[in-house]
Amino acid sequence: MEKGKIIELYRKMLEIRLFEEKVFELYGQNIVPGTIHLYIGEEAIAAGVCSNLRKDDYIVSTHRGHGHCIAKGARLDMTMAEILGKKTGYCRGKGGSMHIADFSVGMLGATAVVGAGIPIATGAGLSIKLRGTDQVVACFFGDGAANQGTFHEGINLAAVWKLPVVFICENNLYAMGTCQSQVMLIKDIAERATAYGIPGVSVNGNDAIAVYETAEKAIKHARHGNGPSLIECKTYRHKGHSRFDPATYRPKEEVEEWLKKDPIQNLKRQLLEKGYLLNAGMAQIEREVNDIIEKAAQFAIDSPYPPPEEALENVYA
Amino acid sequence: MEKGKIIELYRKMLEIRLFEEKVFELYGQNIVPGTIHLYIGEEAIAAGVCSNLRKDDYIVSTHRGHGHCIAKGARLDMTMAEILGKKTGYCRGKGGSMHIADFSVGMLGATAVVGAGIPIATGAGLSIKLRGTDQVVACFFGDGAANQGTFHEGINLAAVWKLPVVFICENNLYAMGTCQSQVMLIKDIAERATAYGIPGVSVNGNDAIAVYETAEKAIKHARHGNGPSLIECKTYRHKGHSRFDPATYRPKEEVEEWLKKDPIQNLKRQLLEKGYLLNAGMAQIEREVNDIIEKAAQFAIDSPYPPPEEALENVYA
Amino acid sequence: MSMHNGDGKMRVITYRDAIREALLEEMKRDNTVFLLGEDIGRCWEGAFKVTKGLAEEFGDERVRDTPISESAIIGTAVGAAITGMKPIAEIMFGDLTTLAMDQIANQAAKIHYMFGAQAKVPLVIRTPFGGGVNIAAHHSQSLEAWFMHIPGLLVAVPSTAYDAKGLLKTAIQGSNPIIFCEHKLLYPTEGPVPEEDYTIPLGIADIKNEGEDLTIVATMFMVHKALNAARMLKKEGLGIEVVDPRTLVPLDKKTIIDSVKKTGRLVIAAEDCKTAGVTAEIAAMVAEEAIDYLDAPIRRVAEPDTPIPFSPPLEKYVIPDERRIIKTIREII
Amino acid sequence: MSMHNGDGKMRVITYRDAIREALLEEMKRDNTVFLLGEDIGRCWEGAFKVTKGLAEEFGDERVRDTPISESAIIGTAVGAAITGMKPIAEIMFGDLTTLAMDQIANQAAKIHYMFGAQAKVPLVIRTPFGGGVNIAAHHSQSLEAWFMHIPGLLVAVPSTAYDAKGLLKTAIQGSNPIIFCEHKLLYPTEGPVPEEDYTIPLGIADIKNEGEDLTIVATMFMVHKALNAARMLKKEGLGIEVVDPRTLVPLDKKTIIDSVKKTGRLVIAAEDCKTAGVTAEIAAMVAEEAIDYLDAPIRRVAEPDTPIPFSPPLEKYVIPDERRIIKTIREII
Ligand SMILES: Cc1ncc(C[n+]2csc(CCOP(=O)(O)OP(=O)(O)O)c2C)c(N)n1
Ligand SMILES: Cc1ncc(C[n+]2csc(CCOP(=O)(O)OP(=O)(O)O)c2C)c(N)n1
Ligand SMILES: [Mg+2]
Ligand SMILES: [Mg+2]
Repeated sequence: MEKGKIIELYRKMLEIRLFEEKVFELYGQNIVPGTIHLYIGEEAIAAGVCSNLRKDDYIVSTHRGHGHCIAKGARLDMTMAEILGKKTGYCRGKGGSMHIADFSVGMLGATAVVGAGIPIATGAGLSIKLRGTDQVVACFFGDGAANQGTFHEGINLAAVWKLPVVFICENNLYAMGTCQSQVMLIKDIAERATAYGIPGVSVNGNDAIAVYETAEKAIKHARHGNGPSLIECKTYRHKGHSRFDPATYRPKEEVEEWLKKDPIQNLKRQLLEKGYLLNAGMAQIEREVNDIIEKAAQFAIDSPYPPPEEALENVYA
Repeated sequence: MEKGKIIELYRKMLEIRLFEEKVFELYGQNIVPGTIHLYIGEEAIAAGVCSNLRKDDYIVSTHRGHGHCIAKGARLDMTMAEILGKKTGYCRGKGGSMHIADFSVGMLGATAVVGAGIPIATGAGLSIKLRGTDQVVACFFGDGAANQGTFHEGINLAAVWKLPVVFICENNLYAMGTCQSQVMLIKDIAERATAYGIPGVSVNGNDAIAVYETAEKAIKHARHGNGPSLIECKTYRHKGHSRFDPATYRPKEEVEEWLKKDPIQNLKRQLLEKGYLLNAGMAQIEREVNDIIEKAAQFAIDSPYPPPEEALENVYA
Repeated sequence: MSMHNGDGKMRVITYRDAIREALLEEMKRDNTVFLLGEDIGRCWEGAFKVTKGLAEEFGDERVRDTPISESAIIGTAVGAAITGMKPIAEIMFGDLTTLAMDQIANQAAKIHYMFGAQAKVPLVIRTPFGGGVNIAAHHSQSLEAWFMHIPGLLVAVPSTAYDAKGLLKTAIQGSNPIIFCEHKLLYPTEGPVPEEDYTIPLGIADIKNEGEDLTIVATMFMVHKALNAARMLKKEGLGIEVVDPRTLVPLDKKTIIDSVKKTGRLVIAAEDCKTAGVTAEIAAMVAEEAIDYLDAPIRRVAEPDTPIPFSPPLEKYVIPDERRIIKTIREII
Repeated sequence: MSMHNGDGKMRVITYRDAIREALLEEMKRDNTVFLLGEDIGRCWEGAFKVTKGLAEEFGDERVRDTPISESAIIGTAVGAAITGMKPIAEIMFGDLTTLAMDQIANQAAKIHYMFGAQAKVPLVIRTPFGGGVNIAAHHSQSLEAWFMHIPGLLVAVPSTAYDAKGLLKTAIQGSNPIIFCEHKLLYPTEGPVPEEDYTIPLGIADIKNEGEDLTIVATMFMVHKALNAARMLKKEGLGIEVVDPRTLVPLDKKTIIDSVKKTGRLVIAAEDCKTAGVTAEIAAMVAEEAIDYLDAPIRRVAEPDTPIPFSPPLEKYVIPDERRIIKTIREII
């Protein structure tokens, strides 16, 4: 990976991190309605994967989707506005955090039903094949989603039809309070690729460059008409599952160990070591990112709620 | 396998074959309502598996379930009566061919929804575990069912909870007109066991002794508390999928090749070669089986239909 | 039977062929239209042979056989629909929509709304409902009411070849997800269908028989039973108006209410289970909006609340027929 | 609030605790009773903390955390139920029953019938419905009407701690599959619950407030809004009778009809989408069986036919409240 790309990757990850920290701060102020699933700790995956994608490529996201949005190029202000339920949000306030989408950058939407996005991604892949373009779909989902019937049906169908879809399992070891070993006997979810006759690979999801390079291969494979693959990214969420979850079900040592593997600190260290960035450059990026996030937050806060009657609009097209 | 057992196995298979031929004959006479899925050609599987089961063990069946019923020890007359929609049938005419059950011998029922029996079998396994008995469940389903979400969810759950369930995929290469290679990239469905961390094995489903021995191992494994396995039995149906299917989608040579592999002729040859049975013994068994099947058919034909108002009974227990 | 408005020629074809023609014409017209489903391709051509010849005509890429994966069939169709295609998904039996309810109700129907109108979901789901062929509880249900209860989804319930073709073409040309309910026993029924191109707008009921004395609102196969009942009662001098809504969402309330205003009596006949079924919504709507025009209680003709039994005399007993319609009419006339 | 008949002491506890007590008591009474569901065990104790402490009390074998496999949760429960156990399955959000509809509607509900009464399916499915907490279209629906439409399934819709405990105990002790609908906003609500053992039979409505002028049949959280409305209107001298059916299947038609006979006016209030919803069936039933006692049109208070939007002002707009109830009452009084 070349220097400029790595720096871009770093900036993207930082954007996600600081965005999520801002969301966290705002919900401390009680202005974020509903629940929230933060992506903190998993930034390398969305950023690493999406850095390989073109604007006309697609992604399909989950309940933990802010990072995917940002990585695919959605605007921070409209994303934040949606999370706050404002009229200026991507979905005019109708979707919120768990149902955010930006079709203008190929972000085909989050779904709050775990695993439901998988066959939808297959369908976007089919659409690409039928239209004869060389787009690619990246489909994100969690370890928990890998036990849904849709995982099986959706990936199998993409395999059989050789569709350009890269299935990315963000294995953060837990689905709410349920750890992976409670709900599957295998260690590497990538092994499930065997069942569909497609390539499967596990990668350190906290190593942005590793994610980038693994995704690069799979995306090329897909773009060249060789069909889908399954990439498992091992990672960890720094916070609880959702808004009020103290995540006490996770052993302290495990948490500490993983906090040390922070993907952003990781990449920062590498950038400094390789001399790609000096401390000053780092600081400047942080300032810039902080700045746009503050602006995004302010935009969201200042935006009006949609008028109530809009609830009745857009049921049908 | 000892001689007596093999002869019993042969008799069971013959029972199934002649029963199904009788069903075929009766529907030629237009007295079998609805549709029918014959088991002809696949007898070695039901018989081979169920010969290992105790009466208090369970099986879960499919739309192609007559063979399973008979192999588990259901009465031929009540089975035939149900298929004809008579009051004397196992389900008093409410279920018919696709929804037949005999709880008195542990036959927990057929379901006409492909794949739906899989988690139900898992549940029977859970029940065994919770009740602390050493029963076992055998769950039959087709190659087509292996692409249902329930296959994935049901087997995974049985694996995680180490339940005493043997999953038996009757791979007859087709699901209606759809051949296996159209809908999955792998050749051996047994490979899917890897995804759940359980043993998986493919066996010649037309070789009754091979099926018996493979099932024996898996059933012991389950009975001793070591959890589920997946057995794929490669087989072929001699007739079309259902009542009116001429099955012209199958290449002639393929059909011919498989007809040569008839599981009953196979076993008969072995019995004769080994001198376990002489031609006279064979003929006698055939006569006996023929006889009980004629009686069963006559019983079914002579039985009355249920009175119409019974349609309103048994909605709730 | 309402007449076609154009002045083109009519031919008599089956409901099955009418549907097939609609598929064929729309696939020709618009190459983003494609079909997917179990055994719809050249090997089987649909469990009810509706897609006969289409794989030959359009190739396996546009007439796609799928694995037995109902959830993935609809999910895949949703994904294709939001990215520029117009999928028509077949679920082999209506009873099996149960396996795809999340994709239908939570994804297909809600995406346009949830995402603030960023995406359209032009998706047609075709599926056969109904009993009468002795295939029992898992292959005989009528579940239209569930789909009426899903905001964002349209529901078509054609009863004739003419309606089937015209409504299906409208559905395919539309921008919304729609469940297109067919009835197993209707496939072989015949009716006049124009040779020329035509469509029928959604939400326009058709008065299949005019009458002054009582209104029957009937759907799907029950329309024909209602017409038979009307014919029989005509001999006694009773004028029964048979209103076929043709689509349940949108529902043509006005035509129904106008008919009730005229006759003062209402029977609603649908084949699904009575409780919380199709007949419930129509009865409730009239009780809310036109109760003052009623001269008698509303009556519903529907299946009793039982699964569909297998045995012919049992099945016959639960599926409402002309006798039950007539008996019900006599209760309030 | 109807009073408990026994003479034991009452305590005030939450709806959540009432449900938990029922689970606890029945698990103690009958060791074939067990729980399964996502995150119901010791790590999380239920998304709404209903199963708090139960894994500690009964162990992980009887309080089983499952993978995120809704279809397998219900299917597994069905398999256990037909082989001697009494499973209580939790589906974390009612919206996700869509993923298990085949197992619920085609297997659990039909097995007893299809197999000619050879097997019983004593299965309780607990799940929370309802909106009001800004978690949008996939976590806020009320789908009770779908379940009413499934023959073979029972449907409970408790609105108070007292009803929840008594009905749940009956459900667990019963022999049929039942969907036990809870409401997210009811969990923290408090009410009197006897200390001693009690059960409430299914199919007996409770008159939560007596009145002479108009009947409101309300369910779940809408019962409380109806009671508020009744209180407000009382100041104007209007007597509003609030009837809570408590179970939708079986439905206590008699109590509803008797109330309508008394008041002559009927409003039905439920939180689900209006079309083909809970209110439709109740309105239709009255229009069929008691129309002559009505002095005014029936009116339904329900959600408009939209998905549940996320943004607070939007969500507030679609979920029916006291103001809408009162406005609707005024339309017919
Ligand atoms: C089908 C379904 N079941 C349950 C839930 C409730 N739920 C929301 S997120 C979640 C855990 C998902 O875990 P995973 O897929 O690993 O993603 P993560 O939250 O760890 O990113 C659950 C159970 C849901 N939304 N959808
Ligand atoms: C879920 C579901 N989808 C579709 C059908 C229609 N159908 C009935 S049998 C069948 C093929 C089943 O194939 P397989 O599982 O291989 O069993 P086989 O018939 O070959 O024994 C299909 C598609 C169904 N009954 N259930
Ligand atoms: Mg996870
Ligand atoms: Mg097969």
